[in-house]
Amino acid sequence: MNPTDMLDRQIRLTARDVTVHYGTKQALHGISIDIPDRAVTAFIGPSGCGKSTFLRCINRMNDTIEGAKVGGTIKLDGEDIYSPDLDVVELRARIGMVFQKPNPFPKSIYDNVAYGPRIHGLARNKSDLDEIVVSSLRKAGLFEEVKDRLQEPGTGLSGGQQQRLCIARAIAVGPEVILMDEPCSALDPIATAVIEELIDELRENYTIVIVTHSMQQAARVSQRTAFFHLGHLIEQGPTEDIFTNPVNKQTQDYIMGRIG
Amino acid sequence: MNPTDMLDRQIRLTARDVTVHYGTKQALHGISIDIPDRAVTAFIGPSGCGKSTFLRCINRMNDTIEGAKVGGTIKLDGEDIYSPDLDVVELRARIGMVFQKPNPFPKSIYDNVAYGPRIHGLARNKSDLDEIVVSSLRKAGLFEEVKDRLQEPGTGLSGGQQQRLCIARAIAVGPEVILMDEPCSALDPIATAVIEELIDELRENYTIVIVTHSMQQAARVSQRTAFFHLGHLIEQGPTEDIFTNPVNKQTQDYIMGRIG
Amino acid sequence: MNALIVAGVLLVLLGVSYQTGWSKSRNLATANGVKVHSRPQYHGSYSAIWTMIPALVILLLWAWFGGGIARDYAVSQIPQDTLLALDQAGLNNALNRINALASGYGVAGDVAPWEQAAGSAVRSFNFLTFAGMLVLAVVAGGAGLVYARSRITARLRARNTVERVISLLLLACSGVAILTTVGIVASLVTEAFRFFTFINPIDFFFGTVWAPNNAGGANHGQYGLLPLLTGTLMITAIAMLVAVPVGLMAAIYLSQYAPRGFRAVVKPFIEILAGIPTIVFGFFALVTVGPFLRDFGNAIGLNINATSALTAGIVMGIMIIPFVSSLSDDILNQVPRSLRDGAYGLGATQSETIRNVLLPAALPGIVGAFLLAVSRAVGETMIVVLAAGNSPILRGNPFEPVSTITVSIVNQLTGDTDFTGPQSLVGFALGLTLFVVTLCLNIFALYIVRRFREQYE
Amino acid sequence: MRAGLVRRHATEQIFRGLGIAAIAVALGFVAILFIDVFRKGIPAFVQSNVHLSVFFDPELIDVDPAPARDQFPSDAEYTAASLKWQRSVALLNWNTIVEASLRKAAPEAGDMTAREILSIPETDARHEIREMFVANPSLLGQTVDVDVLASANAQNWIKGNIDRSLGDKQQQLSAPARALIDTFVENGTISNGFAWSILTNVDSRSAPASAGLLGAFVGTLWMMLIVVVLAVPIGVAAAIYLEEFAPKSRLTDLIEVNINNLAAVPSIVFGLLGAAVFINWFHLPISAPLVGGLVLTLLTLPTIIIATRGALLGVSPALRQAALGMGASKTQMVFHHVLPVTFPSILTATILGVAHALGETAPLLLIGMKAFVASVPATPLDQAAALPVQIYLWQGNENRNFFEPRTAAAIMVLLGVMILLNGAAIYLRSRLEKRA
Amino acid sequence: QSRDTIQIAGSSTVLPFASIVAEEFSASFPEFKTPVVGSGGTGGGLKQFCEGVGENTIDIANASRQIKDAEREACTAAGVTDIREIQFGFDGIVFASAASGPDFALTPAQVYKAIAAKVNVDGQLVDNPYKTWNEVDASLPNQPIALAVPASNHGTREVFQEKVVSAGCEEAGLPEGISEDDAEAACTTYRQDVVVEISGDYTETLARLNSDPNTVGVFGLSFYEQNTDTLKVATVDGVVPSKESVAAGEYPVSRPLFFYVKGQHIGVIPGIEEYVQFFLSEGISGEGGALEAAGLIPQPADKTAEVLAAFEAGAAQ
Ligand SMILES: Nc1ncnc2c1ncn2[C@@H]1O[C@H](COP(=O)(O)OP(=O)(O)OP(=O)(O)O)[C@@H](O)[C@H]1O
Ligand SMILES: Nc1ncnc2c1ncn2[C@@H]1O[C@H](COP(=O)(O)OP(=O)(O)OP(=O)(O)O)[C@@H](O)[C@H]1O
Ligand SMILES: [Mg+2]
Ligand SMILES: [Mg+2]
Repeated sequence: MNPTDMLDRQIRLTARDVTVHYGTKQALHGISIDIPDRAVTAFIGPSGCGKSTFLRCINRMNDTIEGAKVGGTIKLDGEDIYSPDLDVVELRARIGMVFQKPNPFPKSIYDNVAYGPRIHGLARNKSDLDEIVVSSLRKAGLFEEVKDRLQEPGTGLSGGQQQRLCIARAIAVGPEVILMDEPCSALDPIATAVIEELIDELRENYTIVIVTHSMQQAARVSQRTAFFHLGHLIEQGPTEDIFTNPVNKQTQDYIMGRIG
Repeated sequence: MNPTDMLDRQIRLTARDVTVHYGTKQALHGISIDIPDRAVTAFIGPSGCGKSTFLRCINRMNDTIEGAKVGGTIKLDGEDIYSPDLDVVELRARIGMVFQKPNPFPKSIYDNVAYGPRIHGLARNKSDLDEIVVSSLRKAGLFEEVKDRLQEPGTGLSGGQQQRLCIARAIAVGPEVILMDEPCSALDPIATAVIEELIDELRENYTIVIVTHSMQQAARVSQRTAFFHLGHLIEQGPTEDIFTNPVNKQTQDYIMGRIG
Repeated sequence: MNALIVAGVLLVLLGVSYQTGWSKSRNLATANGVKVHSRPQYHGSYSAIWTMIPALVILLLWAWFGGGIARDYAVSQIPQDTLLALDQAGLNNALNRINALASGYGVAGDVAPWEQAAGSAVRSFNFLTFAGMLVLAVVAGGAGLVYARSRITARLRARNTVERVISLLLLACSGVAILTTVGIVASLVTEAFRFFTFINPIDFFFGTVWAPNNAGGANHGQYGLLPLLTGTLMITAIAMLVAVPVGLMAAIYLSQYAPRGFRAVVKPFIEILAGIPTIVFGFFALVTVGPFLRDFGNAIGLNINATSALTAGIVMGIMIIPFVSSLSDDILNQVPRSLRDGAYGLGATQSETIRNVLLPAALPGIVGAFLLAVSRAVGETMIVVLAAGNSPILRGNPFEPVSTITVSIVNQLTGDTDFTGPQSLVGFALGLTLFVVTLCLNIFALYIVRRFREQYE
Repeated sequence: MRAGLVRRHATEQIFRGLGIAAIAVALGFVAILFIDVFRKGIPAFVQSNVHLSVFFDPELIDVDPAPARDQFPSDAEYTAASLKWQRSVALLNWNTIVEASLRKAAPEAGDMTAREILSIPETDARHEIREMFVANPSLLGQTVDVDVLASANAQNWIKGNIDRSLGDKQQQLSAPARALIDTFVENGTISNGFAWSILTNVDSRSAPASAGLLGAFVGTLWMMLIVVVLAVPIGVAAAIYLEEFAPKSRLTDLIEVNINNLAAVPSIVFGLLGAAVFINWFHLPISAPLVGGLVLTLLTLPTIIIATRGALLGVSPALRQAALGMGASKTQMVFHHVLPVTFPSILTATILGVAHALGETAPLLLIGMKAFVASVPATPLDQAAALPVQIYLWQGNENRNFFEPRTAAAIMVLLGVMILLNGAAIYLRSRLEKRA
Repeated sequence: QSRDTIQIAGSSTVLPFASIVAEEFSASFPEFKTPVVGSGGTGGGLKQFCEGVGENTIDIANASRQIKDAEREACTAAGVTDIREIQFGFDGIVFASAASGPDFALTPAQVYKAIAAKVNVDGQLVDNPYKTWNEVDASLPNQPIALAVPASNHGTREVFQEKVVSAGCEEAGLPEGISEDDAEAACTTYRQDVVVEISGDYTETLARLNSDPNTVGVFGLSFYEQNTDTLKVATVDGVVPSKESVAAGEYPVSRPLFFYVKGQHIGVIPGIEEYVQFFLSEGISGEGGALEAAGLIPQPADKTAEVLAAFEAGAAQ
């Protein structure tokens, strides 16, 4: 292992032999990975390789998919997140998620962001809440665009705006771990830069996992990278190593743009 | 005008002074643009600037949004597409669209692709149809991944797979003009390359408009580029010119990554 | 018989015309590689439409005016002197006799020779007009077909035409609902007005005593609406108090919590409640629920009557549970899963997701289900007859017997009452009143729903 | 946040508990009603038969030989003669033959009056025997074993529907008749069997024990056929028009309100409408399932329209746009994409609407279907009753001891019909249902 | 072709009798179909009857009262001019209570006192003070007053009012000097707390008794006779109601039953004439006939003969 590896930091999440079946189809085959605290881990891999699936395992969103079966163990701070006496709700509050397809609620922009803080009781009063909403929107680089229309429905936003709204919504809860499934896919370079900056900033205090198709983005924002292929975790390690010096042939091919 | 400009080719679409209001909010301000035949035109611009809105004007999808009002004229082959005796349905069959958010039908993968050919009567028999489905899926680079599960629901695919399914679905109809709203946003580099290849190939015969946030992609696949900002069309021209030699300061800033 | 012949002819026309359009379209497509605007099915339907409409128009004209023409003809067959001697009622009677003779249907009393003659003349007239009309319809249809066929070209927008016709058909279907309303109002209104010639509308609408007197004579009794109206509202309110919480919670549980298998079994079982004849519920209420409530009331020191608004309301509430539960369940199930995921992903509990995200999103449909349930409650009769005590007295206590508008409608219309007197006519007035009252309630509901809904979407 | 979580979980538990409670309440009522109905109704599925050996006594059956076809030149004349002969047979007192058979079976009944003896078999025994003879005149002089039903009162006694310890004055049958019945039961002349008569007979007033449901059952089937065939397509079409095609305007609002309002119109008013429109205006026959079906169709339409509209409202706009973007016309969008998604709801609406129609009596009253009809309708234009009407009529029958169970049995049959009709819809629904 | 089944509708009191006749009729006349007997109340039946002449109107209306003049006019206006009235027997109306309870021997005056809203106490019209029967009259059981009477939509109600309550009212006497209107009101207004109005059939009354065993119900004689195991009948003026006592005119509370035939349909709808003759025949509505067994109180044979003669004469009354 490389000395600059983030794994010498505290490990937040450990996954061991995680498998996922959708009905009879196996989508993940024995994934084992450690995700360090206060660092950004990037999942890369061709479309359909299981990145989102694994991400959904981490905050147990797969529970909500009928027919999905998860095997293996995932621990957050040493605690098995699939143990029966774990509180899923608390888990999801601690592990926030930004979905691949933006899914704003059919409520106002304000309420979209305020929803999480409200249910978790994070704001003492209205002005607290206003502040949370504004600062979250600002961090997601959306505030300027929507400040005049906070009471309009979130579903009336453009694709990229919706994506940023979902990011704002997720960080408004102040999760310890943030899972982002292609958070910048619908964003222009500047907006992307804002989000990347946000990620960088969040990294100071939180654990972040990001799925991305952009090697550049992975290289820019992440400290560790994991490469998935056909449901297998092919290689993982410090981002620099992966991009400059991949051990595995497949990883190399993917990074070089030879397999998809 | 530059001699390499595609505009010396036949013009398929001309838009003049197109405005769009969503309720009281004006989303597009007097857009005038010509879109040449057998070429790829890229729309770029920061998130929320009106690219999707304009795209939706071209095949009148804005008709379906409550409160959206379109002004100005858009002509396809000299025919006003907003004229009352134009057949919208036929128009949409001729002008295919891939939406920004993948929206597969809650039907099987096969039926998703076969739907268009079926309603437009493009296949004489089952084997014709099979062929159309397979070749469309293949062109979209999805066939290998889903060939064993054509009868499973299209909504059970991964994000990138859904996106490619929607592309396959759109090209299966063989439209004359294809509008693609960020068709590669959820795709890995290889899949992106497949789609870009497809676009290149389609360009031989069709008119293609693509919205993208990736300057590289715009530069790679398009012959003409139009830059939108805050609902205005700031600049348009041959892609090379735009990228190497933008006239407008804002365009330059955007391409240089200074405004978003 | 005539109807069968007409239907048969129409069917044949339909088949022929569809086939004609279809094959012409096919030929267009194969002959010259041009792009045909519409698919052969649409061309087939197009020519079918062009064929059927003229034919149907002729048939309808005949149905509409044929009667009048036949009548005029029959009148013309009555000898002049006889005709002059007849008054309106006599003429009608004579015509009835002639028509009866013409249709081979005997008449009472002796048949005058001119009646016999007129009868057979009318008979052959009827036959000839029928045959003529049929031929005319076929010819008109054929002309339509020829025209349609000549119009079928590659550019013909047959699909648009067909779809316009489809949407007109759909419109016609919603027209059925309108016609029903018109029919209901029409069948109530004249008799209701007859009622108001007996009873002062003010006494009816603002009267507080309901005591029809059937004994005959000038004293018709009192027809105050208010006791019935309050009874109706009270029972409906109680029924909704039972059905809405139970139904909605059941829907939520079934759609969000219950395993699929459980849901598949339980939902149909609950739906059975909607199909049990209401008289069964009525006896159940009277014999089981009422005494139970009375004893229960005694136990906790409340004076509950065995037959009361409460009994009827509770049992009615049970009956309408499936209207709330099954419809809401379906609608909740339809909310896109991405919304649910969004809420879960933020750490919302299941109940929070349901309350804050799913219910608002499904609100319009759920309100529809509530309205349906209210409507059933308002319109229900049998349960109230048996369980509410049939006591049309103005009082506000739900533990006392009441009666409702619907019960009174049934009682007054189907009793041994004089059908020309206010005792029975009041049924119509009550029906009309209930119609207007619920109309107002519905307008109000629509208004509320609109205001409420605008927050979302 | 921890503290909040405890509270939120408590809320969650309560919420969930409420859900379970709601289900339990609803199912509890279903169970209570079912148990109530079944407990009462099951005994009615047992009937007591009296086994008689009937002697077709030529002395009593004193009629001319039955006419034969070859004696007459034409069918018409033969039919006339045959009917005349049948009338002469009908005029005979067949009760004496029944009485004689019973006396034969019970020599100890010697001093009982004819009336007492004849209170044991159902009154239609004589018709049954007569019909045997009409069908086969060669029985004259022969002895044949015949099973006839025991009378309603006899069955009440046998099954204990009536308190056997009550005194003479409170019994429907005289003491000797009761004793005779007991003897018959002991010696096997009377035995119990499954009451097929409920399912295979038409209604009867004069011979209550033989009253059955067949006519009403078929009448109901006809009506439900009409309701399903008309109400579902029209209702769905109307809902589609209003939700998808109609321009949103005051007029559509009015229509919407109006339809909601129709749902609240008491069912008897639909009967008034049906009588006025279908019978007086269109001259359709009275007491016909066709008219009943049409009236019930109008009655169910609002339910189906409202429920379908609710479902259409819930379809996500993304789906509509996807379809339109493919160049599907609005009609195609609706029929290919939107409707299939809402199919489960439409089926639910159908189930509820049809269930409602199935149990409805009030409107049938005014179109002459709440009637005693002793025949099976062969077409929807024939006179018929309906199951709920039959229930209503039986429910009002004076012989409570006999008809209370029988009414419950009829309800069981109605529930059976409903479950069968709904079963198909439910099967479809569960197959089509996929979580969105 | 025209309808070949006789259509009957009307009073639910007559319905059972008419149904029995319909069945026996088709058994005896193999050439005719069993008539269809609908309910809908006397008013409802006559309304259908008076809808007009023709296939889609009924042929016979059953009635538990005589047709009213206004109804007859409506009939005539619609072209139904040949209306033939057939009176075929009587219906007895009895008071009955739960078999397990005490015996009742009522008089009209007692019933009146028990249920009138205001009664005459010491020459004053006061709110009815009686709670139990024995307060009304010491000979009656000590049981709370509860009386289930037919609601005003029933023909029976009229009979009950006229022959019991009004008679009782007269017998009991009203205070001197009250106006005629007040007197009528006093005689016809019931107290709401003890009187249960039954708008359904006798089964419903029975169910009321089951749910509150203290109730005394008003029933048809035939209903009572078929439920002697659960019901106990009360005497009125000391007379035990029975077919004999009603037919003999000893028992006061009874009413005649009718049906009306549309003369214009005779000869058109097959079997109407035969049906009427059959209905009035000895073996059906006569003494010892099938209807008596079903609870009808037969009328004297000469009355029947008179009715039949009038019918056959085609006298449109
Ligand atoms: N249905 C709608 N109702 C109201 N406003 C809308 C609606 N759709 C889009 N807008 C607004 O119109 C503007 C242009 O939106 P549009 O979707 O065209 O942006 P875009 O250029 O496609 O952005 P992106 O790259 O984020 O998809 C945005 O400000 C957006 O918020
Ligand atoms: N709900 C589901 N039901 C069945 N199969 C599924 C479901 N969701 C995903 N899959 C399949 O599981 C595999 C992994 O899917 P996943 O969504 O994890 O891919 P991904 O790596 O996120 O791809 P992308 O980059 O395209 O989003 C794919 O083959 C996909 O088709
Ligand atoms: Mg993914
Ligand atoms: Mg966009």
